[in-house]
Amino acid sequence: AWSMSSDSNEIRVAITSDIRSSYPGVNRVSFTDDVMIHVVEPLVAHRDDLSVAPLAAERIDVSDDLTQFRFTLRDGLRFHNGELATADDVVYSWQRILDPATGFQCLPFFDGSTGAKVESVVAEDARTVLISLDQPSAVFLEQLAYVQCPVAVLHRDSWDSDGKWLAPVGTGPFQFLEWRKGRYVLLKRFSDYAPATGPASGLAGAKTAHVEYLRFLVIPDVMATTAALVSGQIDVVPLLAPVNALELRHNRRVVAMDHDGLSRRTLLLQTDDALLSDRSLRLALAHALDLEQFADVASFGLSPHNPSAIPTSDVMHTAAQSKTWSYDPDLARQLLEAAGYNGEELVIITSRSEQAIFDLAMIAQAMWSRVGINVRIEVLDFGSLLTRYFDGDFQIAAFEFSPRLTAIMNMHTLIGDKTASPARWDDPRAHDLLQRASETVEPIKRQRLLDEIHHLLLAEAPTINVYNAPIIDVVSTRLEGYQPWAGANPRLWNVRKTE
Amino acid sequence: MSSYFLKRLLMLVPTLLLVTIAVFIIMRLVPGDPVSMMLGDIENPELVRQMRAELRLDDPVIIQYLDWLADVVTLNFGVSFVTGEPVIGTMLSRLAVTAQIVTISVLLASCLALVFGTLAAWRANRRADLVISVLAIGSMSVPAFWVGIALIIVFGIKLQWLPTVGYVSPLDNFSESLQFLVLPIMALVVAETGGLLRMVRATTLDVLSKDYITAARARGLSERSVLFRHALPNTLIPTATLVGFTLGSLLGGAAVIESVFTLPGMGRLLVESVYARDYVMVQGVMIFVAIIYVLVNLLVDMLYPVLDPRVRLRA
Amino acid sequence: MTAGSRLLDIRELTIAFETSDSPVVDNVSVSLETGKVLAIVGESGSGKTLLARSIMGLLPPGAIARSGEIHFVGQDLATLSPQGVRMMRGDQISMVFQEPLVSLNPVVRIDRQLTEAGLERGVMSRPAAYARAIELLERVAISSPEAIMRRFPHELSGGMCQRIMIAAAMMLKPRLLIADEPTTALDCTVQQEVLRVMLEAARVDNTAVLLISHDLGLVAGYADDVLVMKAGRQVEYQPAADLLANPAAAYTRELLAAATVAQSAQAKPGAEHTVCTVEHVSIDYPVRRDWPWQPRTSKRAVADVSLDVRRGETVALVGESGSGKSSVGKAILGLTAFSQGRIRIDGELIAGDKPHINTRAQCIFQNPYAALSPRKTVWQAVAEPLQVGRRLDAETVTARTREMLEDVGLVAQLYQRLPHELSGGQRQRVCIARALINRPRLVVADEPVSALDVTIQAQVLELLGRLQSKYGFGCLFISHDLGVVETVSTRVIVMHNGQVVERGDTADVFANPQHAYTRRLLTAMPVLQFQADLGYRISHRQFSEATR
Amino acid sequence: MKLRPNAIIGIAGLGLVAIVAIGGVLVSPYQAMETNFLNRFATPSASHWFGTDEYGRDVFTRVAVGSFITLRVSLAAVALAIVAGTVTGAMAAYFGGWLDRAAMLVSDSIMAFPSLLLLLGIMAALGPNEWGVILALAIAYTPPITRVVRSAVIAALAREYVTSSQLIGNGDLTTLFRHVLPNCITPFIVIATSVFTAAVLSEAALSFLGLGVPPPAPSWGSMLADSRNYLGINPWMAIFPGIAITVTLLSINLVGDALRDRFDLRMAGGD
Ligand SMILES: Nc1ncnc2c1ncn2[C@@H]1O[C@H](COP(=O)(O)OP(=O)(O)OP(=O)(O)O)[C@@H](O)[C@H]1O
Ligand SMILES: Nc1ncnc2c1ncn2[C@@H]1O[C@H](COP(=O)(O)OP(=O)(O)OP(=O)(O)O)[C@@H](O)[C@H]1O
Ligand SMILES: [Mg+2]
Ligand SMILES: [Mg+2]
Repeated sequence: AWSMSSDSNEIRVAITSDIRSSYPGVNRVSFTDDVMIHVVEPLVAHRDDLSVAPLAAERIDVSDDLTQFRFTLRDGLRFHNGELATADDVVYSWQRILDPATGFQCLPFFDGSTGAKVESVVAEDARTVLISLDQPSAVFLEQLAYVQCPVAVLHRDSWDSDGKWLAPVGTGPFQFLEWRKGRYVLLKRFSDYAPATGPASGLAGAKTAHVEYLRFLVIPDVMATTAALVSGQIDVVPLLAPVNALELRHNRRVVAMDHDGLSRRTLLLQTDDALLSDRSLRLALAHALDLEQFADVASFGLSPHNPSAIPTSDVMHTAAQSKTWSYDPDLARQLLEAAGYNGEELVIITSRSEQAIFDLAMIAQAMWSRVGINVRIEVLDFGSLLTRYFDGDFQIAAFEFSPRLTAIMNMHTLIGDKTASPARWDDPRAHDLLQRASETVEPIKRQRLLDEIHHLLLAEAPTINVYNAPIIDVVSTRLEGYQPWAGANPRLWNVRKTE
Repeated sequence: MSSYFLKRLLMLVPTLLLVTIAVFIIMRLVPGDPVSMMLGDIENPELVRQMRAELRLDDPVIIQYLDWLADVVTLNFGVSFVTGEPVIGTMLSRLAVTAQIVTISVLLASCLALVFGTLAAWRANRRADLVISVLAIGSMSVPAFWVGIALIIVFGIKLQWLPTVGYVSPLDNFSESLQFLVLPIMALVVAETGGLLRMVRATTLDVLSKDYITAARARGLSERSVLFRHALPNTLIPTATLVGFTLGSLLGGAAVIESVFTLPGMGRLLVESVYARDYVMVQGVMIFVAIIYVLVNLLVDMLYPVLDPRVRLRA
Repeated sequence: MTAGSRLLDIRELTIAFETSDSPVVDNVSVSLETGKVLAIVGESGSGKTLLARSIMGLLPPGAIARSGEIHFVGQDLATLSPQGVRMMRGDQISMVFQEPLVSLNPVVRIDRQLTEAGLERGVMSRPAAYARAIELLERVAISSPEAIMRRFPHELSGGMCQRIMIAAAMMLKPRLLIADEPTTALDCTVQQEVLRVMLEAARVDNTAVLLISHDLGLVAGYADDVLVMKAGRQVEYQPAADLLANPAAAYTRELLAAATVAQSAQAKPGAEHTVCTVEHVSIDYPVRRDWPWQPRTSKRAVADVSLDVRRGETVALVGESGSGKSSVGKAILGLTAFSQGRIRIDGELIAGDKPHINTRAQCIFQNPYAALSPRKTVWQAVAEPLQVGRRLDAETVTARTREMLEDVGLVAQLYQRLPHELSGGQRQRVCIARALINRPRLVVADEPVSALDVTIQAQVLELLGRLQSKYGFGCLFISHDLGVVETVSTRVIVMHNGQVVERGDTADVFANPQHAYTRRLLTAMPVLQFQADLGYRISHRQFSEATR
Repeated sequence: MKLRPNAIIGIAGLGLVAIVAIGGVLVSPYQAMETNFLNRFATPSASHWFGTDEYGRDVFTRVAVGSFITLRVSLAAVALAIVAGTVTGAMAAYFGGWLDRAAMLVSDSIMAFPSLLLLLGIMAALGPNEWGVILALAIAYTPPITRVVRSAVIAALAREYVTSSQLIGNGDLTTLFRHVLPNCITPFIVIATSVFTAAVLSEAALSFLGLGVPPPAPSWGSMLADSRNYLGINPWMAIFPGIAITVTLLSINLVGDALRDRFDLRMAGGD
């Protein structure tokens, strides 16, 4: 007979949509990443504090000119098919990634189109791989660790003889067992896993699989998810919206765990727009918002307002980055007058697929209407919103940027060339500052440049950052050892399930 | 009869052409394309260009349509943009799920509707009729997701009697699969019974005023025989028509119920494919759904001569 | 006649509808003895059906018996429980209805409809019930009853259905059989037969029969007693023989007169101007094709028919159902295309290639209810033809409409009523007014009185005649009722299978029919004759085969 | 004519909705779009009779204002669908031939089309505004009306009053609109009420997909759809618009039934 609760051998995790494919970094969505961190291991990975640690490698030697990276593979690194991983496997995995036909999503990191180009990947001996770049890169290791596009160490059996993807044969603590499309992905403990050394932190460090099975269940409906959680049909709901977590905080069968997040929720202003090209109008929009209250309301008190593109939890987020526009309706009105604003309709685009993005628009519209700014909300489905974003086809857009793990990467989501990415802030001064910051290794100098960018942002108001999405993972009280982290992916190693 | 069948099948062709053309136009009117849906906020223009070319999204729509049509004629429905799986296989497995809950619940709803609709007509404008009618209209007036949520709260959370997420195929484990089907079927039955019942009631009212009913009573038959052996068979044709329409449109997806109960059915497949801009999948599903709709209604039409000996099918 | 021997005894019964105060059955007392036949006769709406249904306990919703008693075998039926009443139905009292085709359940096979009552009560085993059914089917003169048992009602003719209804009613050997207009809906050729069969079947089981009809001529010959009703009231109640010989009430005499053969209408002299000529017309109806590539075929419904109608004259077109009478009428009216021949109306040629409406010819339909827009008032219906096309001023329209309505004898209170609020005769008057208001040259009357009961038939025919002499239109009178034809027409044309088989002056044809088919038609028609000393008598025409 | 209990309940229900709608707009001190972020998810109280929603807006006011929007959208959609469906259905039945075949083909295709995709497509083409919603619903609900009108007209065409109208020289359109259509009123009332019911519910479903009446304007459907996220926190947000929808639809259907009976000449006697 059916038992309402899953047994202690299996942890069930809710994901809101299917994983598209089992090919990490290629045909993926964030849920693919959630599954893949358990199955495959890249050479390096982020720690809890977002610094980079070795993972499949046990040693990394970087040349002084930041162009030569030598990785020594972990002792006992073994594929799920039982074979030991070698440097040749790493080279083969790289060949796949660098082949444009593969469609690796973050290929621009490595093909020279943004920054350095990977010149060669060479197996120096069975356990040593040397990667050479055509120019120095201070961010190469961070890019390698990027969880959305892991350069995973994969066995050749992951592909068939024609080079077509089958399923990941990786080196992680769990192996890929079954994928029932639209329903679930089932992982099984890899019993021959030899963990890395060092304390578990982020996606790095020593991992032990305590349960036999890990099941990722596709449950799109949030109401269905919470019902399944409180009735014990699932154990983990990662990244629940604050409002849905609210009611669960009183439930004795589950615990809600909060963590500062990295996603940036923001109001993008199109500086190319006839009306919004006027800086006074943009500033009026900024000053008309009570941003502290805005963040408080939108995050249900979990996240403070963050005007910066850099997440609050980042070490680069200093006091200077916290400076924001004052809430000053009178000033806003004066600025409106200065801009010659006469009640013209402004349109904010948003989507209902994510309540938070919708709330951004709703709250902003309500606050703006108080100072007499006439804003109409246009609700799109997520696909349309994305297209409008990519085309820069909006006046105001309520938007969320997925987690970028470094300050520079985050700045790149803010600043860009309007011809290539019309939604971005295209200001020569900002470009210059960001370029200099990426080339600077010295932390203090880098910090100063980033602070200057923020200063410029406040003066220009090309976008109004509101807050960073809080991370709320709600888990069953039967789980022991579960921890949320900034990277937001649910980590089910080192987690036990009690009876 | 067979020429009638053939003719109706032939009529399917223009319907399908119209449906597929509309799908093509609609999907391309809606902004957003499958590639950007996959990449999200990651910027990789080269990959976008490459994938668009691969998916032939930059060809003129008419060429895309004709190419696709040529494939479909050879029964090749293509592969999903999103998962790379063959469309036909995905559809069949999803249809199996939807077909189970939909056919069972429509059958149950029809039985309930027939029994209570007949009773309501029999007691027309008395208290029993009033109660049944109000309940029936109530069932029509409540959004389906409300019913689903209420069932989840009661049976899933409060009583914890039944599972509320997921699905087990009856081929894998029959008794377990039943437990997963109970709540969605209940929700659909609640949602669908009202309309059917009102239809049955109206038809039965009409039938009960017929002379043959008076004649049956005059022969001294019991009211039960009069209602269920004489009135009921005469209400079956209009009821079957409505059941056909209901079945046909629900088989195309009971999207709301499927998503409330996390069932991997056709409706959710369609909704998710639309949201993911999985054009090939949407087109495949649409042609499939249209065929099912037409076939189900055709089958119901073929039933007419069985239900009513007077009917002879004419093309 | 002692109270004890009475099977049925109705005492001062009054029935009314909840919604109105005036009773629809008013203080009626009547009784019936075992094995006897009682006829209840009266015009439509006189309460005959309600009286019958009250005996069965099957009054329609809203109708209640206000006062009076119904005793059956000495027992007051009002004291029975609903269950008791139900057990009595079929077993003690059973009923045959007017419309055989709608009184049999269309989706249930004959065998079940015959046997179910006996089986449900458990008074018969299945084989016994089957045997009894076969026996009864034979008794009502149905050949190969075994085959019939497996059929559905729609596979049988109206006459057969009615015989089956009779058999079903007789299944449990009831002591009383109520037959509510059992033959009204049947073709006149089978009416007599069915009535005879029914009474014979009843006689075998010594079952009393309550026979309801509006046609006194039809039933008087079979009944022991006759009750004449009008507007819910009992007008006359006597043994049939006495009633025929010596009708007491004026109303009874009226009924009898209406059913009596009238003198043939004289050919009106001087009516030389021809308003309509039909020359060698054939009408083909396309046969539906299953597939577009099949060759077009057609079915000939009318073949080479010629006729003419003169001013002020009535020409009758008779023939059995499906013989093509209406098709000829439709062709003249321009409602259907014809393939060969020529039609002229008032000298003008009507093209036959496709339907061409010609407002100089108008039509009066069989069913006046169906022919009137249900949501148009009497006034609107009659005034509408004046408003089509021409722009007459409102005063002229009002004046002419009023004149026309007065001509057909409709009083002002009726002008704002809707068709369903009128009686059948009133409805037909509205139809006539609507057809005549534009002074057509020709009127095609397609079974104009078949749906009306006899007294009203006579009124309508009389009206039609009067209007004809006033306006002088020619009339093509289509009918299968020879009695009516004899009354109204100067000439008769007999059709059979789409062809004219006989034509001539009415008197000649009726006196000396040439064609076998005409003879068959005439023989089937009962004739009620009045002889000064004997009162009314019923007879049938006889023709010797020799007259050819 | 005596009112039956069903009709009385229906009229009472509509009266209640009207009182809430009109009374609410007149009495309420709040505006439908007036936010108060300091008082969110309030349960019903003296100051907020129906409580407040996720942005601290007064639910009572929103239900009241929402009734106008919901009814306006649904009625406009149903009216459009009725006009379009009646014209096409009647013409198809009356003229038959290829016109009939084409009309049936199109409505079959629309009906074979899952409504979600249809609505999504139409909304995408028209843009997310009130007119888009109205037109989308109207297109989705035209085919059932077309079918019902078509079969009612075919039935009416078999009656002789149609011939009679032609005989007195009336043109096709006059015959159709003056004589045939008025007699299709009863099936028409039935389908109109059920389409209205479906339209109100579809507006809710559309809102659910983010395609309904554009926010922040309240409609019952969008209030209900929005409330789904907050069922655990403040179920009142769902209960009140839900009751409004259910009471309205129940009442409309009951009144529709009564109207149908009233227009049914058969019930008043006749053949
Ligand atoms: N259901 C009803 N509701 C209201 N009035 C009715 C109903 N049925 C019959 N009546 C009225 O009762 C009166 C008697 O009807 P009944 O059917 O007994 O007449 P009838 O003599 O059988 O006529 P017919 O020869 O036309 O069958 C008529 O005036 C009729 O209008
Ligand atoms: N529109 C039509 N299409 C095809 N066949 C028709 C059509 N109208 C009549 N017929 C056929 O033509 C023949 C003559 O029909 P018509 O209606 O003229 O007969 P009728 O003598 O008036 O019969 P009744 O007495 O039953 O009215 C019948 O066999 C009928 O089935
Ligand atoms: Mg009668
Ligand atoms: Mg005829």
